[in-house]
Amino acid sequence: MNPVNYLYLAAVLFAIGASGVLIRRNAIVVFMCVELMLNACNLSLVAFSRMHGNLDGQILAFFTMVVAAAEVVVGLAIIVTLFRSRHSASVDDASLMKL
Amino acid sequence: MNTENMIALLIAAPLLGAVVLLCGGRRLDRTGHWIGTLLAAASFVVGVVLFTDMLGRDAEDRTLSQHLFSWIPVEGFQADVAFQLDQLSMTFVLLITGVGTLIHLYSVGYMEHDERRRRFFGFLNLFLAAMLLLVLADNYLLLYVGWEGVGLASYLLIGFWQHKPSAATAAKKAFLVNRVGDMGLSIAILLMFTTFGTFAFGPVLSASAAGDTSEGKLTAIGLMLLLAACGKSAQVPLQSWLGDAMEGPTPVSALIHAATMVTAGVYLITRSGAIFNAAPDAQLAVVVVGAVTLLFGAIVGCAKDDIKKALAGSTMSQIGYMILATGLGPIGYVFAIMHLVTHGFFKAGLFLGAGSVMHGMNDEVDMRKYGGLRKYMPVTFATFGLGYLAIIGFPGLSGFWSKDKIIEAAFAQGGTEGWILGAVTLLGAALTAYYMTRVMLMTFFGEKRWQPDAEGNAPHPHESPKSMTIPMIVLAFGSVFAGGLFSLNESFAGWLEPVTAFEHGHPPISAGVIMTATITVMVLGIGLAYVQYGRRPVPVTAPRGSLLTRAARRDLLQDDLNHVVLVRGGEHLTRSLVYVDHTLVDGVVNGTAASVGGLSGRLRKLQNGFARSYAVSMFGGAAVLIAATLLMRAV
Amino acid sequence: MSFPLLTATAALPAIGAIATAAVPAARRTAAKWLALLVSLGTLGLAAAVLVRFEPGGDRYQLTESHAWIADFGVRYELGADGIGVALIGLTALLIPFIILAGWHDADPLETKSSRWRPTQGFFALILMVEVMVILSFAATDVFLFYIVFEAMLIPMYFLIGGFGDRAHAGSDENAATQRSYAAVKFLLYNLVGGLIMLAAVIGLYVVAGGFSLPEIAEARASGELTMATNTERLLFLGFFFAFAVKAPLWPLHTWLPNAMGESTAPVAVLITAVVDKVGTFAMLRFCLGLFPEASAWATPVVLTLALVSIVYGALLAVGQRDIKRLIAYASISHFGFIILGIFAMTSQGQSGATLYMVNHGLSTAALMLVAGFLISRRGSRLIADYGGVQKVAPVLAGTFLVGGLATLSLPGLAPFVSEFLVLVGTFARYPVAGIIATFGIVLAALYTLVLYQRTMTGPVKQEVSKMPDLRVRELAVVAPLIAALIFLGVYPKPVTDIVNPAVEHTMSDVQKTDPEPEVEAAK
Amino acid sequence: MSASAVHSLWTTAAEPVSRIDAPHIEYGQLSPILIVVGAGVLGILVEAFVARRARYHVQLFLSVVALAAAFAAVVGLAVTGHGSTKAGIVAMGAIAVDGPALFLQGTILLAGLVSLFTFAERRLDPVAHGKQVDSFVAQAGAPPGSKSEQAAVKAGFTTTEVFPLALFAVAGMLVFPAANDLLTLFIALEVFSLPLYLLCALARRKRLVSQEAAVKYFLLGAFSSAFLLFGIALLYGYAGTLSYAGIAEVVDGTVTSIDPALADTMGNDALLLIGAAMVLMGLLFKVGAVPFHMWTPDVYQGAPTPVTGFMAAATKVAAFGALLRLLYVVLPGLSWDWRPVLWGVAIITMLLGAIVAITQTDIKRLLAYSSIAHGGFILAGVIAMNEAGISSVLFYLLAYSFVTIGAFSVVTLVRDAGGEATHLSKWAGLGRRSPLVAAVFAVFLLAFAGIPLTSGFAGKFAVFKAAAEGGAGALVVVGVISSAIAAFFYIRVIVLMFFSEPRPEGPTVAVPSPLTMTTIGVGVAVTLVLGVAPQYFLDLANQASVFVR
Repeated sequence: MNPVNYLYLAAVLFAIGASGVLIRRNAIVVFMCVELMLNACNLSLVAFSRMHGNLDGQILAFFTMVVAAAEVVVGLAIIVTLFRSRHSASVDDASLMKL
Repeated sequence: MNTENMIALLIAAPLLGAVVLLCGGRRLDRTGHWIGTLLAAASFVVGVVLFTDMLGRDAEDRTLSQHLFSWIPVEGFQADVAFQLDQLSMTFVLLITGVGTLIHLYSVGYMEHDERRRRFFGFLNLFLAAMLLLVLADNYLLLYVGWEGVGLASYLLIGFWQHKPSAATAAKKAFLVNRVGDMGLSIAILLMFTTFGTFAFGPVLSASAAGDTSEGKLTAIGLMLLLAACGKSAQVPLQSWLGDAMEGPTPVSALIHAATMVTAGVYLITRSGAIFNAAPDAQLAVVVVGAVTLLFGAIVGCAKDDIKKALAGSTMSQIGYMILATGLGPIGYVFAIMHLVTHGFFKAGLFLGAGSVMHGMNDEVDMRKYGGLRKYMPVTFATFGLGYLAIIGFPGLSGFWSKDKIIEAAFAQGGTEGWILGAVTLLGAALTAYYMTRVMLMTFFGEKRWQPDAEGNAPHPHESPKSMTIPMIVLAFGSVFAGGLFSLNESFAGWLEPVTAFEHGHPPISAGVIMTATITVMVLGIGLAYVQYGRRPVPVTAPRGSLLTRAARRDLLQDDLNHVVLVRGGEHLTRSLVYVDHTLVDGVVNGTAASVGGLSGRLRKLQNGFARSYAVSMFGGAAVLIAATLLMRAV
Repeated sequence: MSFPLLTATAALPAIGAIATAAVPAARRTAAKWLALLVSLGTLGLAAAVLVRFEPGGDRYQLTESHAWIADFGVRYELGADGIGVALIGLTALLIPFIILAGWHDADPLETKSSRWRPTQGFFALILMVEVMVILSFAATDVFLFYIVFEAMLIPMYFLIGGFGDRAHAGSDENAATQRSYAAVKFLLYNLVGGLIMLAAVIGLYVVAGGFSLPEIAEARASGELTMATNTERLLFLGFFFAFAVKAPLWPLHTWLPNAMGESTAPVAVLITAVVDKVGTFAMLRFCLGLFPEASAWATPVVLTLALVSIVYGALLAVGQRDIKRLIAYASISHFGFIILGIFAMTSQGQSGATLYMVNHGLSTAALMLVAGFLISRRGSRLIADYGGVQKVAPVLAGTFLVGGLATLSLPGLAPFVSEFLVLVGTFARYPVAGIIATFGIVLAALYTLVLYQRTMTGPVKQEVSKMPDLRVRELAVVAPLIAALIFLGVYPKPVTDIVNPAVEHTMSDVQKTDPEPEVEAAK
Repeated sequence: MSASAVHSLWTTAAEPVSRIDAPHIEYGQLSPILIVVGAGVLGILVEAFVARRARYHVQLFLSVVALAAAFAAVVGLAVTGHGSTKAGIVAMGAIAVDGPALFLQGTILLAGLVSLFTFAERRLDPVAHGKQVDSFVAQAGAPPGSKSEQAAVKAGFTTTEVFPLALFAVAGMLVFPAANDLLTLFIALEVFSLPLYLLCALARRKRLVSQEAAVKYFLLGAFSSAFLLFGIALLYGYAGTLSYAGIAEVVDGTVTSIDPALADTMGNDALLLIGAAMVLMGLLFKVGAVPFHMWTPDVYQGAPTPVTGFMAAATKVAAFGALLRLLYVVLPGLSWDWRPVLWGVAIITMLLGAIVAITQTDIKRLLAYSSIAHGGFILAGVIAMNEAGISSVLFYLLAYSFVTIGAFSVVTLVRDAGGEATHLSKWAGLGRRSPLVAAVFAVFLLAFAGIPLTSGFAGKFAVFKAAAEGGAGALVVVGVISSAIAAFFYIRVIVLMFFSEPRPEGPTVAVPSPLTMTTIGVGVAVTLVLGVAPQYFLDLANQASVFVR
């Protein structure tokens, strides 16, 4: 199958993730959408890696997973504290600071 | 000591007096007036010494000059503090210092009860210094200094009684109107500099006599000088200040606004004769101004009930004679100056007389409240009477000689112009006779019309102290004999000729006819006045009078015109400009600031606190970034 | 390397400022005396500069040059030409009087927290301004000039905003807002001007690769350095704008009335008599020195604006109700004359303009300081609140009158000489402009005399009836100024001798020669 | 770990592996980074094993020593010419040690050091239950106002984790500008971002705001890094390599061997352009350039002020460093494409930052917007595309970071009952109440405004000069205009402090410990020195203005 299709898929996933970030209110979901975007990146990286026949992309993909994991840790920590103090994980409720 | 170096002394003496008196402080209050008088006298003495010395020389090298120091040395521009004393200046020096000294003396008595007398004498000395600088300067710029100096002195003296708003206003008005004239003088100097590269009398006059430059330039210079003269000498259209200037103490009116300062314009034109001779158009303008003012002043003089204002009108008119004469060129200069000197005597005398009268009448100035004073102040009556005869040109007295010559010269102009001018001057003579007789009758003859003044104490007219009468007497002598003396085989003309040049005018009709005509019109004037004011009693409150009279009382409405046009208009202009400055000029800036602020307010709304909208902006930004990058490649 | 006299002249007040600021709160009077002595010392150094300066010698004398920021092509270069020397002299001369006149202006009304030391700050700031001004008159490095030109704003700003005139209309609150508005307006106007100049300075660096004024002028003259016409014009505009704001030139003038109106009289004098001179001075030295062609190109416009300033300023002065604002507008009119003289491009005009800077400094100082004394007595700036002062305080009135007469440039007083020179210089090349300018003479008389009449003459107002006459300190301020005015009016030669050579240099910079008179009359 | 190395492994894996040749690591040149990371790790151990009482002091000592040592190492490298003559790529192509890298690392380390002092400040907050407390929450997990929080406060807990977190952040920042391939770039980005997210959430007062800031920062940060990563992917797809040099070669078309795969992606400039744009966006987000700036005000306001200062200074330095390297090393061949875009970004950044700041009422938000505007100024220098551009940006970053840290640490001093009094109205008349503090803050404001004789002016001049020389005169004009606008609000604050009467219920100025005093002192000193005699540092920046490829 033409490797370019993987790229299209990756682009679509990325777009979905991005739109999710823009649309969804729940911080957790928003964050998951970000993760989706990262995975889209991974997909494209791997695809390119295969096209070019070298491993750099795949290595970076691994790193990305690690980073994503780390982000989950940090992110969840923050979101949970927010939730515990506000009893809501909606990003829109967190708008004390404006203007 | 070398006489040339004494010129500076003329100015130094009164200047010293001014400095001492003005900076001296209270400790001089009791002696100040004598110091001032002495220094004025000293200046006069120096003048006499120089005069005798000058008589000792023969005509060509009578011009002395003294160079003190280089004043404004700038690349391509040389202004020196240097003096030139020739016959013309000499005449003025004697007049100024002589009359000045007398009036200092007079003021000692007149200002006796004024607590600011010391300052008064300081100002008087300052005036003398400035006036002498004016007539002794050897270049126009230095003359300009004196010119404005006398303006300042007159400002200070007119407004001497500053607690009277009217006085303060009059002083301001005088200075401002004069400034307009000064503008003319400064522009004239600018023109001279660009034309001749200098403004010293010698080179400028010689060059313009030699016709080195176009007549147009000279005409321009001449007109500007005329403007200056109009300002200083209260000639139409800048005459309006003189009447108000009578707010000043009477000695001031006598010295500054009758005898000396107001004649500075005549001096200026005579001094610049070479320029005017080469610019007939300018001369014509001079003549016209003179003629108009001559009549204007006379008419105003006829209508005023305030004795000083009446005399002021007469001053205007008399100076009109002089200006007219200077406009006639070499046939006129001499007589202009001659009339100037005689006028200096009798008009000063008249004013002092008026002052004496006021002194006796609780400073009442309205002639309708005088009457029958001749018994009560004989000396004043006598001296005033002589001055009166002199000014109306009673045969044999000073005024007769000088004025008659001017009338002749006017006729001598020839052609219609000559006839017109002659007629005007004759008419002026008639009017002079009329209004002076009116003053005389209303003041000294008829029954008493005295009124108690504001405080309600009735006047007790009495003769003034010696310090006042003596100067009056001296001046009376001058007004009787000076004219005759000058006319003895044209001694005066001969004396001035080297400076101003002199040629005999040839009137179309014989001098005798003119003389008789003069005398007849004079008699007519007197008669008319007698009929109106001598035969029937004078009403205490002025009758409504004819339209002309009412207009004349208001200075022929010329003042009202100024008021409407300049004062009102000016006020509106400045007010609107203040508004413009605040709203427009300032507004633009503040407006920009405000609009930036508003923009800021609107933009900050974008920061609405919602993380997702931030994300949107990022996303949009990214899209734009990408699009732009691709676009860059596309184009 | 000889003794760095110019640096010393600037350094002494700098040290003095720090010392004054350091004086403890309680020792207020000590701080005043310290400041006064320092300013007098500076005056001494300035006198030394005047003595050491040889009018006939090189264009820039007492030069100093040290490496500073090589990366920006900036050197610490000082050097005085006649114009700079004259203005340094003026500055050093005026500051002591300003300090003396402001002796009590900064006394704290009530004892604030012990750390708040307004008095010390006031005098320290004045000295700081002196430092900057002197440096800006002495700097021959464009960048150095720019730096002091801008840095000057900060102390000025605090002087205006921090020590407002206590005699104000309305409540304290209102006054405070008015004052800070004035201060901010002053700062923003000049800052914007300065920033636009900064752009031009950078442009100059790109074009010329350095900032040394003599070198650039040299290079331009020898043709090594050529500027594209448009570049030069843009750079000129950048510089000129800043100077026109500072000067100030219509229509960039509106900050001046506010600043002068709200600040104390001595500070107002500092603004108009000292600081603003930097603007006109810089036009003469930098605009003409760096961009002769562009200056010639801009001349018509500049002259027009100058004429507008003259007439407009005078007319607005007539329309003012506030004594200090009136004087401010009068100054605007006078700055019009100065700029007119500079851009008339004749030696009389430029000598006149330089002389005018000095004389205007003296005359405004005299008038404004006396006005300050008057205002401090009655506690009001409104002309309408006065009347008949002359009767109760004759000396005050007399000095006020002399100041006024100087302002309307009466012959015999210093300003006349300069004003007439400007007129001559302008008229020689632009007759119409010259004639329009002479209208300023009449208007000047109008606003001055109206001011005098309304405040000093007439019946004595009840509020002023108890007004004391000038005190010794105040007389000590005014008398020397008046003496100077009279002396320079009668004998300006000392100043002209210093100025003339510098002016000739400038004339050669702009490659202009005076128009010849039509007739070479026998001199 | 570079790509080629791994590639060789992949191809040779068929045969039995006798030995793995270990990657060659230049520990000397990497020592600054390693020291900081090591200290960070130690810090974790300290948290684990040292008694709570002692932790604060141990952590403080450890991190200060670490940063100082790292800085010493940087200086050592610099003087031994690793910045100029011996500059080179280390760690098998992962990291470049050259002038800019060292200069920026030095700056970051110093900034980190002084802001660490403000982290450790314990005298400002009133003593809680007999224990001095710093500006960080007692127990991050406990919800605001809850029983557990009170208990934690009572027990006198302190979040000493901030020190290792800060160290990790610093470590990431050290790598960021030195990263020499996109992989390292991405990792470094995350390494310094994640600790910052956490630090933002740890304010002792106003916790809700703090947490909100953290969430916003985190989500938007993650969002942007996703873009960055996708950009990286595309660039990799275009060039077939992650190393800067390699990509640059492909972009310039000077690549040595073109295999078929490379050939058909190389032709596809869309990959390159879109990728570049997205990577740029990721960096511009960190820089806080419009329109990626919107997190800045909220995060700056919400985060604990010491953290704000640290972030504002160090993040900008690191991010601009990375941006410089990317643009000057990887994409110079593409400058015709990205320069116009950055022009636009710079212009709106300068203007919008300045304009919006005018109407701010919170001092921290005000400084945030001013930092946006300054980002615009620096971008102008970046665009210059010449050595002067690099050196001027380096200098500007040095100057700016100290002014910022100083300003924010002054903000920590002005306090009322609710903690820091950041609302501008509360600052009224500060100059009357405590002239010294007000004067110091005024100095910083004037430096921000770019008044001569302050570092701000020198920096601005350098940047604008470079831009003008680089033919971006228009940018200079816009910059001048926006500095004029900016001047307005700096002056507004000064007016407020000095010319308006103090409020009776106004805030008090806490007297800090020597720590904060040092920070502020250093800030003022650097501000003035760089303003009056910048030549030495300009020379440093000039020598450091060459990138290795």
